[in-house]
Amino acid sequence: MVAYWIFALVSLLMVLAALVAVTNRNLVRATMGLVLVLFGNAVLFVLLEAYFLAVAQVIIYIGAIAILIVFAIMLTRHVGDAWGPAFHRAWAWAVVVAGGLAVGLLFWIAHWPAADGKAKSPVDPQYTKLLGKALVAPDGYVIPFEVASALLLAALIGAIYVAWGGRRVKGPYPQRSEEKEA
Amino acid sequence: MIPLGAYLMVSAALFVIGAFGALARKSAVAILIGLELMFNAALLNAVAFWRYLHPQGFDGTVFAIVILAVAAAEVAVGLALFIAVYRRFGTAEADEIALLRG
Amino acid sequence: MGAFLRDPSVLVEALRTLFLGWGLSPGLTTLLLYVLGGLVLATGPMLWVIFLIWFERKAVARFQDRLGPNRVGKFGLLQPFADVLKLLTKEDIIPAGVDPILYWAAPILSVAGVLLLWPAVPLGLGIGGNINVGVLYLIAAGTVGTFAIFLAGWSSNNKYALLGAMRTVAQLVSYEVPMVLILLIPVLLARSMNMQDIVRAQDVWFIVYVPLAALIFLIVSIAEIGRTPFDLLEAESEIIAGFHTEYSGMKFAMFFAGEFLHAFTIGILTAVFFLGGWRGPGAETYPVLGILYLWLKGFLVYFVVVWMRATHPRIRIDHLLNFSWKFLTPLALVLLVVAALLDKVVVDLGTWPRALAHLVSHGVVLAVTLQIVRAWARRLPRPVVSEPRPVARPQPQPQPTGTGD
Amino acid sequence: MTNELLLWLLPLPPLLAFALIVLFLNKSNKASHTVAILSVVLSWLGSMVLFLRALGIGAEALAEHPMHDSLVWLPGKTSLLRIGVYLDPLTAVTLFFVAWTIVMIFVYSVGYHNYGQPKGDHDEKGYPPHGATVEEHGHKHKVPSIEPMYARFFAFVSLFAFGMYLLVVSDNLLTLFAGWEIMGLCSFLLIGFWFKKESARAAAIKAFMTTRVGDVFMLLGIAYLYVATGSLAYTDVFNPEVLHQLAHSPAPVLGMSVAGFIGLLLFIGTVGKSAQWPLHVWLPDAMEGPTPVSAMIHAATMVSAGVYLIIRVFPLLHAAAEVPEFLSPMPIIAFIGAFTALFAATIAVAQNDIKRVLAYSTISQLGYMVAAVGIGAYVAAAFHLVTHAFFKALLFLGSGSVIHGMEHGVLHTGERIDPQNMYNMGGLRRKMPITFWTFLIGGFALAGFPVVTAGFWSKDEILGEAFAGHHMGVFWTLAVAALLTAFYTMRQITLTFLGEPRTEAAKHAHETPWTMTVPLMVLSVFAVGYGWVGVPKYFPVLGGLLPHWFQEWVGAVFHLYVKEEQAVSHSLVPLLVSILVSLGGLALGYVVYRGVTRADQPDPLARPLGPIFTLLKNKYYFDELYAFLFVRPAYWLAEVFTFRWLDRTVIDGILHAVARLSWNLGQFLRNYIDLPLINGFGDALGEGAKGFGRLFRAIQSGRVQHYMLVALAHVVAFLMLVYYYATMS
Repeated sequence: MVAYWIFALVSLLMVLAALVAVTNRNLVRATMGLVLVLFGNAVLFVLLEAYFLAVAQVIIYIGAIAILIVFAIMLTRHVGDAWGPAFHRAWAWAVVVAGGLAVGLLFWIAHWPAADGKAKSPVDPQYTKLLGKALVAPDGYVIPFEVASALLLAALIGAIYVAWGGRRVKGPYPQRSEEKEA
Repeated sequence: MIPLGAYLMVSAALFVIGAFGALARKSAVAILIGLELMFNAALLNAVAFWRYLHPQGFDGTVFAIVILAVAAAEVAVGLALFIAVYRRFGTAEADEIALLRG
Repeated sequence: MGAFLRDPSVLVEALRTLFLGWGLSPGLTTLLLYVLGGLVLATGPMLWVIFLIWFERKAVARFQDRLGPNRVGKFGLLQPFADVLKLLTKEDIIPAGVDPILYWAAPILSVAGVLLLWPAVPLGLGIGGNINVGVLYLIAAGTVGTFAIFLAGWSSNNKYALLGAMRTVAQLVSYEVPMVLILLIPVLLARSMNMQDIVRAQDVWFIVYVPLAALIFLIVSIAEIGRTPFDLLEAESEIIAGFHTEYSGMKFAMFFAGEFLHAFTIGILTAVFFLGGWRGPGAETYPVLGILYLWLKGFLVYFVVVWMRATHPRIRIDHLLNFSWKFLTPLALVLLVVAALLDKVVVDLGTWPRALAHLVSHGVVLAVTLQIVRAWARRLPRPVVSEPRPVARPQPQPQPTGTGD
Repeated sequence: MTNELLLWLLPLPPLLAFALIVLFLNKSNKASHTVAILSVVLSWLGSMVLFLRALGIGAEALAEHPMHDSLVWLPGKTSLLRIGVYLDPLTAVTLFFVAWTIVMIFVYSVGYHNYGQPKGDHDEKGYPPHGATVEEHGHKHKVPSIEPMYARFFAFVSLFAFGMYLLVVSDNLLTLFAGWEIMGLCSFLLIGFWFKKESARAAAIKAFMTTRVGDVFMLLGIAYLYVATGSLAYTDVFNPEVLHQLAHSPAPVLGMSVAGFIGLLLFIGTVGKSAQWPLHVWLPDAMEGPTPVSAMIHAATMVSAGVYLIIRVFPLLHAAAEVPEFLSPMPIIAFIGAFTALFAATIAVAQNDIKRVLAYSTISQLGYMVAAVGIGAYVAAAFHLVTHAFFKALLFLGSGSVIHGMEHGVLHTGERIDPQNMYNMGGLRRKMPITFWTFLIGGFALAGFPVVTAGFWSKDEILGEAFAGHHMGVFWTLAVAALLTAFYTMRQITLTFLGEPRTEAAKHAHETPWTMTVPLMVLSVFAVGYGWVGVPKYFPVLGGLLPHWFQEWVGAVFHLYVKEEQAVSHSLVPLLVSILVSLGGLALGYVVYRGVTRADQPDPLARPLGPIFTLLKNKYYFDELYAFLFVRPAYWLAEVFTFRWLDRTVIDGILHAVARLSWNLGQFLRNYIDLPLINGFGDALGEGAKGFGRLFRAIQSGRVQHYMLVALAHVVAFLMLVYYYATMS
């Protein structure tokens, strides 16, 4: 019973926070909305008995990703300031497409027979340990795991490389070549 | 126990909101935030499916871990691009950056 | 009473029967007990902070050859209460242009971030934290504090606050890396992330196994809480008071209390990871005794922290970051790898040989590190305090050609 | 180390060497080649250990229980896509020759790229080295200079070796394909190694594109196989039950069974990689790369990979051929192989470039192997694959040595001649004795010189199998091709080494350094010796004395699938024919070309009608007889029929006709439709086009979100559609 209430509360909070995250003009506040959603997600993970993932979610998303976003906002002057509209001109189209997506998804979930299913079996209390072993077992998931780490390394190096160089060009746009000639 | 569909609904809501954010926001960072919401929805889905359909296996969890890694990589590269773009153009509004305009 | 000393959980059971007797449902009772436990766990440390503040003021005063608070109450013991009273009655100033929600949320989060660490701490055998992924939880909870500081700085609408917040975030993020790496060493030695297991594995304190790791953990922890010599987040000579420049009254007090509590928590964590936690003579039989031991050990470390605060100057920001990325992180990595490889070999040797092997490995690592640092330091250009400035040198005078006298 | 672990490790050293050279060592030539050679020596060592261990296990046991180990690659719901390593007798012999040739080629490359020579005067990256001026004893002269992209070469070639090892040890078609593609990439990089040469660039692109055609079909075959069986591992797919099922279910096209169709698709991959007609065009052009590359591609690795693949999937082909209701792919394979063998041999006769002759000869020899597979003689094909790898590597490296020697002479004399043209050589046997003798051995092996050379045994076996299986068309085609092979080989040897030097450069040619000659000597040992492990049983006298190892060894692999044919009474006809054509061809070649004495002399075969008179004065009426009886028709076939008529007139004609047609069409359109239209409605049309452009320009807004929006909208629509159909049906 308590779990129901927690779930209902947290998911409501998450949806509201998500709305804040996508609508608030102020980027830092939007990020805070995101953080709330991420945190709510961690709570849902706990409800789903995925404790390891819940903690990993907090560490990686809140501890790393959200901080990174905030940092990027801070590093770029004026970006964090709230001015101008939050959406571009064609935002109505986005509403249409997202709405279509929502209708489709809800329809799908509502008509899916397994959607109101109960869990088949309880989670092994030793699950985290087994997961750790499966992640590095040669016959388990070591290759996806290593690929993920290689991806992270590549992303790290790439990010450093991309963010390192490049000087700011005077004026808002670089001139396009044809315009220069004209 | 909470039905699986409830988690899927939450996840769908997050996904749609995230998609809307990614599609409609002006700022590149806000787009990234939208993408993160979508990632989270996928993550929630993966974990919920794992818990309800196959709790003894590792596929769902490993999938979630991979999503986490991909999200981290995506944000790192995305923000690096964002900073590079900001340096180059002096703005980070996605709809103003249209070098490939036909 | 005796039963309570042997097994503190009888208290919980007694409460449970009491609540059930009132006619509450079992689920609600459990929830109530959780809330109650949380309250106790939150209130206890917060009250303890009051003593800590007095202690620190007193201790620092002694270090600086002063007397410290001595007017209010015996030895000035009631001074913190007076302070709190003063802060409570101050005018609650909210600067213009702040972001109201975040501005208010920041101090709360700051305290919550510290209190969140406590549920994972094993206070005694069977008392306190018993989280399966406890160490990971600690790291996760630590991020909340980072956010609090950042939010405080950003929402204050003040340049200095923002600068302080930026510094803080950079510092905290940097020092989190060696912290996580170092925390993995006790985890590795105990083969568990559960802090209760870590304590239980310390038949010999881990500080004997891995003294360097303990030292690094202490240093990194001090940086994490932003105390001297790493207190750049509130370097008053540069950025006034850093992130809490715009905070006053009770909100400021919360930051203040949070910081002190965090310092003490660091002491507790060091004790848990490296000083055997609640272990001590008789702690297995009377788990309540364990709390006392843990408190003592934590307090000892806290004293060291205070001591450092009183004796070290503040270091420069670039040195701070370099120290983390270029020294602590590689060293922590090396220690982790060495510990992992070595432990694989010596794990079956019995407690003392294993401890000795680790100790020797740390000796070797220390020697090599010092050698490397020495070699590196020799190649540094000597700092030139003042360049010889070009001055109007007297023109070489034509030599007197002996026409005089 | 366990066998499986060793197998896993086998491809890694070259990859590591590649990474090391690319990332760290590329500044140092010495470190680069040391690491590269060390890596392939390590792989070689592993291969030899594995080979010896495999020998210890024995053919039957190894074929029953191959060394096999695999890891999960992608966990899926029903089937696990696994990667793994696999060693059965076929892999073992392939590993053997791959390891040896690769090591030899690596060592050889050090010498070929002039390690230890000074830097060139005006060498630049992307051009072959032009030579350097050094001062010695007071006067200046030119010597070869070191390759400017020395380290890069070793990096590429290491990656290439990695690809080959990966291909050989993989236990499934997917990793095999990965290795296959890595080699494709490397061959592109290496053929275009001197990328500032227009011709090298063109050749690289040509090679890449042509093999791509085959690869696409091969990938289709792999995909089809996966769909049909749910696995790509050899152990799963070549299961008799699976094969039986595949062979008995019809494929949607061509009236083939699924097995046959997949086999055919995979075979098209082989056609591309092994340069079979009609995808052979890239291989001769691939000579633009450095010679070790030619050896690598044309002998040891890449082209062998195609034949290896088709031998590997032989059970599939065989199963398809067994079922009479469906069209069998085997005759197609046999036809293409035999046709290629003859076709390429005829072209080879008319070439003057020393490497080009070898290139066509390679195509022809690969045709032999393919034809052998096509008639079901996979053991013979494998045998010829191995022997050919050895002697063709030897020949290529030998030709490289010759060219190198000639370049030395060219630099010394400053003549402006082509160092690769055989007419500019002559008499090199005295200047380059080691190269000469090893080249002779390789050439004789290629020509199938009876009894002593490896080429004889393998070629003889193919001919014997063709004869025994009553594939008379294949038999005679291959016999004629063998004759031509012997002929052009001898032509090459005669023009290059025999006689007197025909240019100053040839007089000043030099023997090459030990790094180049030692590999030649090692390979020549194999070019002779490897034949002796596979002497057929029925061979008079020797058949009883010498082991019949190879046939038993490789034969054991497909024992399960291929019923051992009852002992056909082997006739001596194919044996006699093969001896005859080889000796005849060799004699012919020598006799025809020993008279070439000047560099500008026309080819004795190409002499137009006029100079016949002058020739008549010559005392070699014998020559003329041969020329008239065999050589001229052969030449005619090569030059006029195949080259001029088939290639130039028919194939090119069609192309030109198409081109002309489209050009004419274009003219017509322009003159009668376009121009009037423009005159009439030009402005309106232009405006209309502009309007349309403006309209559609909005699509390409350059905005990420716009694209995302459109993409997501499509996804949503598509999902709805899918859902609709999924629920309605």
